[in-house]
Amino acid sequence: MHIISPVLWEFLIRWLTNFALFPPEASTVAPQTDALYLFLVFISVIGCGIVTLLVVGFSIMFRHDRNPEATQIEGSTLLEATWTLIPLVLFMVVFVWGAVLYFRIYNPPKNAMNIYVVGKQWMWKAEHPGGQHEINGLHIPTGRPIQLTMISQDVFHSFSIPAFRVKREVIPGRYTTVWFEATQPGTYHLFCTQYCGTKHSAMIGDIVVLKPEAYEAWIESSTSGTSLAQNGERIFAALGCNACHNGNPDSRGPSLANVYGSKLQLTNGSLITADDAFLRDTILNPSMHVTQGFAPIMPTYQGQVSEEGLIDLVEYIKGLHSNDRIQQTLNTTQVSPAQSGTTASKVPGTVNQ
Amino acid sequence: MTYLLIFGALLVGTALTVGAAFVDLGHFNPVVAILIACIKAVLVILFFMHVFYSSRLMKLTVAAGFFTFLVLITMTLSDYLSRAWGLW
Amino acid sequence: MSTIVRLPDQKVATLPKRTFLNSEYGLKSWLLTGDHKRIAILYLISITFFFFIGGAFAALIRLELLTPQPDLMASDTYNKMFTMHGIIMVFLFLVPSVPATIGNFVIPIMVGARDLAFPKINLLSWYLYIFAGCFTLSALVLGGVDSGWTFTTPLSTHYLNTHVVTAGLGVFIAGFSSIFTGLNFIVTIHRMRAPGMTWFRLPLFCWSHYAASILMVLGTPVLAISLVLVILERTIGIGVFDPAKGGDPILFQHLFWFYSHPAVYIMILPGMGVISEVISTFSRKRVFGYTAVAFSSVAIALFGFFVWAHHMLIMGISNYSALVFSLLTMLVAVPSAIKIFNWAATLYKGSITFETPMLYAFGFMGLFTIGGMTGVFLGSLGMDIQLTETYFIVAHFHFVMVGGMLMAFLAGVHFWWPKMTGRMYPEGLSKLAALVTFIGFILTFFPQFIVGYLGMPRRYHAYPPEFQVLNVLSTAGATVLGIGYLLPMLYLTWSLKYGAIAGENPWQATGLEWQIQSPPLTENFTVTPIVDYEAYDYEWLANKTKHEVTTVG
Amino acid sequence: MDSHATAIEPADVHESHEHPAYLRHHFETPEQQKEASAFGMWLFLLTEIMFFGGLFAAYLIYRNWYYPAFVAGSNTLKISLGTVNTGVLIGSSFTMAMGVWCAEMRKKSGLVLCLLLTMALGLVFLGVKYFEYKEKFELHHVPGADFSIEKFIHPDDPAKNPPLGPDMAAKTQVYFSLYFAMTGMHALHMIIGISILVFLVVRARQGAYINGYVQPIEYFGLYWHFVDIVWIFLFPLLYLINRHPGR
Repeated sequence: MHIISPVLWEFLIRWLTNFALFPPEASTVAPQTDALYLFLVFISVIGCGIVTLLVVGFSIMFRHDRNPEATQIEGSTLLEATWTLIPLVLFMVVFVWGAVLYFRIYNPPKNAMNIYVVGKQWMWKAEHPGGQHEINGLHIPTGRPIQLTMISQDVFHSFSIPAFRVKREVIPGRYTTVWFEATQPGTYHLFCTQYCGTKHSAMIGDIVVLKPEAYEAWIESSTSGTSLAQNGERIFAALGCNACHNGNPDSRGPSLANVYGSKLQLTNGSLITADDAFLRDTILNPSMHVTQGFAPIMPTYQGQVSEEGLIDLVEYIKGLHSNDRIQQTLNTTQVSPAQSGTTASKVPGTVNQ
Repeated sequence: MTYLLIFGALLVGTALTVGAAFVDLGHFNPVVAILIACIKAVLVILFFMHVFYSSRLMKLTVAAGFFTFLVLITMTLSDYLSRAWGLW
Repeated sequence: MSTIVRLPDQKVATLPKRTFLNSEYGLKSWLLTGDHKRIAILYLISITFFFFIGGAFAALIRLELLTPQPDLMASDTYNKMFTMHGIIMVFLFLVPSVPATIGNFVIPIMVGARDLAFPKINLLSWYLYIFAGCFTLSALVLGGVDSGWTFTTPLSTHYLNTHVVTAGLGVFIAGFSSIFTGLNFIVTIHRMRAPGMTWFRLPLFCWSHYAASILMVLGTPVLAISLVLVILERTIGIGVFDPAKGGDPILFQHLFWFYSHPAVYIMILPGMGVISEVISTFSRKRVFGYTAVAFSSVAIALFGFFVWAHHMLIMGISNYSALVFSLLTMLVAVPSAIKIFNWAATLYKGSITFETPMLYAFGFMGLFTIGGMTGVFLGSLGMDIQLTETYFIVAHFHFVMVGGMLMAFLAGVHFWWPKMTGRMYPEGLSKLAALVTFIGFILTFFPQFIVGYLGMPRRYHAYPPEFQVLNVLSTAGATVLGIGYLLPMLYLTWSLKYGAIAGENPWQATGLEWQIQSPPLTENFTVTPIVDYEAYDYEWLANKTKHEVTTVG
Repeated sequence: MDSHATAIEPADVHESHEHPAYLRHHFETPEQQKEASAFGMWLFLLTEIMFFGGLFAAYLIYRNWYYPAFVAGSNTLKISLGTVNTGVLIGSSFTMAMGVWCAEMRKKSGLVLCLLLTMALGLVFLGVKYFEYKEKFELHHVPGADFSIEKFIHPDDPAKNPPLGPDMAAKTQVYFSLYFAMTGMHALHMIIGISILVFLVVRARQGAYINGYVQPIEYFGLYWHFVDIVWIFLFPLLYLINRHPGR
């Protein structure tokens, strides 16, 4: 075969070894997406087949040689109604099926494990609740729903894992979420699919799916010492949040213990659930979300906390169930022993001005 | 003459808008303002711009323009208003 | 194989003495002309120029993607390549392609008018187009622009230091050029029809241009304002789309796609008009369900305004909104399906011959069906998550835009070439070109569907090595496709001098434009025609020809 | 964008009684030409509606989001100037309508007077706008690097204009971005309109447009009224958002 061309030969070999029509099915949702895909391919093949059949068939049957004189036909309402309604019905099926799938992919289950992702030109930074940081990579266990809470620091990015059939735009200034449950251990592609500037095609990474025990081992081995919540506590103290949000009866800000997930009555009359996006937004735009009964005196922290710092704060407030420690730091006005060695201004996550 | 009448009506409309802005009507302040503005615009279109005396085609054209304008506004707002309903 | 082509006796035939081409001479008579036919020729030359520039960028992109490594050019160069490819192909080729050339040439003749309603605005539209082209090219010469043709904020407003403003102005001006073309068509079709030319006697070509023109007139200004805001944001620093100042970058996409989705219908509808004419002519049969085809054009135009957010389904629009837009997207697919089936049914009991335009039309039907069906994939919410922003979407819109529109454009150019120039193109060579284009196209873009489902993102300069095989196929196909496009360029130029004399009506077609001399007179008709027959009435034509023969004989 | 100038440019004047001189060669009758060009002008105005439509959509969204900032921003505008300008513009629309009527009645002096009045009122409008813009520059309320939110955090009289939190005060930049984009686009249309008016006045003084061929005047009138309509909406939306401080 080498006689023909070594290049061509190599090409054939590669074709035969690498040929795939589907990416690996590595999440619970992947088979569902593939089912819809196959259905769509099926109706497309049928549709194109019919059109090809008609065109080729009529071309043979009614070519000028065989049928020199055309028979004029005005049209047929019945026929036209048929080929209006059948596609319509098919498309409606596709619509409903697709919508169901969409809501499944974008509505995370309640028990999902939350991992934060920050996108920036041109890298992905993943932050596990335990404080493990990863650049352009993400380690996850199988058999457990994982929710990603994602935000971009600069432009639009898009977090895409083809093997899981999930993708979500990562937007500046707003949390977006996506979830999946991996089924197959292995290493899969992570792409940024939204064009984000010069090194767009270098904004890629590896999704490493581990068996639960291997995942635990990885978590143990790559801890950075402080969890996100612990770091958040430090930022909380460094920015002086505890001066107002301390749960004292005369405090100027609302108590933050157990605030996550609760419904809040705002001064502008709306009732809102305190979720991640809400917590982040109140730190940056406090006067848009003043809780009923409090004065709009909170300053904005826009430009003072990085996206990572905000994630730490959000994670800290999420896990805050009592005000004891806050009051303790307030009373002693001392840096707690755990934090000795770091001065407030150098807390990671805050931005020096 | 019609033009003078319309001119007067437009001036009255302007005065009304300004006046209404200083009366506290709660949520109805913007509604009133837009309503008056719409009436004024319709008056201008119908009489100053002669649509009232024009053919059906012309009326249809103007209507098509406003229809598309409304499509743009409502379909865009449909996204923004319904963002608060769901998780995102 | 038999043919319906009826040419005059080549030994005695000559081109008519007086035509729009030789009524006046000199560069000035072209640059200051008000004649829609001359402006159409000017447009034809200029869009061909931009098509080959855009095509050159495509060739470089495909060449880079031959290997997974980023080895041919640097990544920012690559980004500039696909940006220029997109801007030039969308705004300077596809949008004006059929309307500004073929439409400009034949619509006034089809409705029986001496010119478009506003000849000067028509000329202005060409000048604006040239200005737009100059701006775009100067953005390229000055160092390029790498925002992508979508100008996504905040990337385009705050994170690039390339010539976004220059390119944006180019697109802005091109928008006004297309507004004026559309405005002219609407007024002409409404107000300039010859006596007896009722709405339902109009050729379907006019109907589809009418629908596309509505989209041009009502959609383009929204693109204009969104680009103005981007330009102001870059130059002065206003904060309408800037998340740092409190603006919403998604709003830009709403405004941008409010135009740019209807824009794909602006591109494809005129193509559908060409296909209706060609299929009817070469099967000697009235288009099956004329009214359904006519109204499906208008329905596409109407629904076209309601579906734009399906470009943003994963971009953080609300779920409820996504649901509504997806549903409406499914509805807009139906009129296209109707058209395809009606064209297929037109062939039934026809008397079909296979001239070059017909081959291109068959190519259109096949490729557009695939393109349209894959559009349904993308409109389906859950499927869109996996497919959007990958090569699947690239393949989809190239099937519609290149497989659909470019095939239709070539069908149209071949179909009306004898009318425009008075000469025939070489039949054998052109059939070969049609075949080469079709094969090259399938080879280029079909692998992209597969590589897209595998997950390869669009606008990637380098890619994982396991995608290489499909990319090599695609590049190979692009080479074939390039040859397929160069061939017509060459033999059409050749035919200008050496082509057979075509005569009035080589295709035995029924449109008014085929009842006058080719190339036509500057004033099109010496006497205003009075239309007393339906569109595509071949019996009327047969009677007329018989009558002529008897009177001459 | 000033293409309608080309559209309404009259044909060469040469006397003829069978065919009016202004009838273009490709139209059958003057009526056909009139209908066609009126229709064309309206289609052009439709594109203008959509052009401003994008801005209105942006306005509605941000007003919903940043209502206090929009209130504070709008309260820095002088309502008296806005009202006067509205009156001036409506007045110019009225004189324009009268101008069209004069042209139809073939009254040369009336036509010239009306056009001049329209132009004068248009210039008055732009003059007032100039002073309004100037004030904004002095207050650093023009979006961009120089933008200052000081006046919104520490207003001069807190009783009338309650202070905003710094985060909300920063959002006034969105208000002013839209304010300048919308009024700027409107002013640009006015400037284009006035330039065309200069041309029309010169031609009218030479005796054009009173021979039954009033279309240039009429279509310019349409354009001018359209610009007026835009302002009729801009005025309440930008100036009168909420004039009840403290609520």
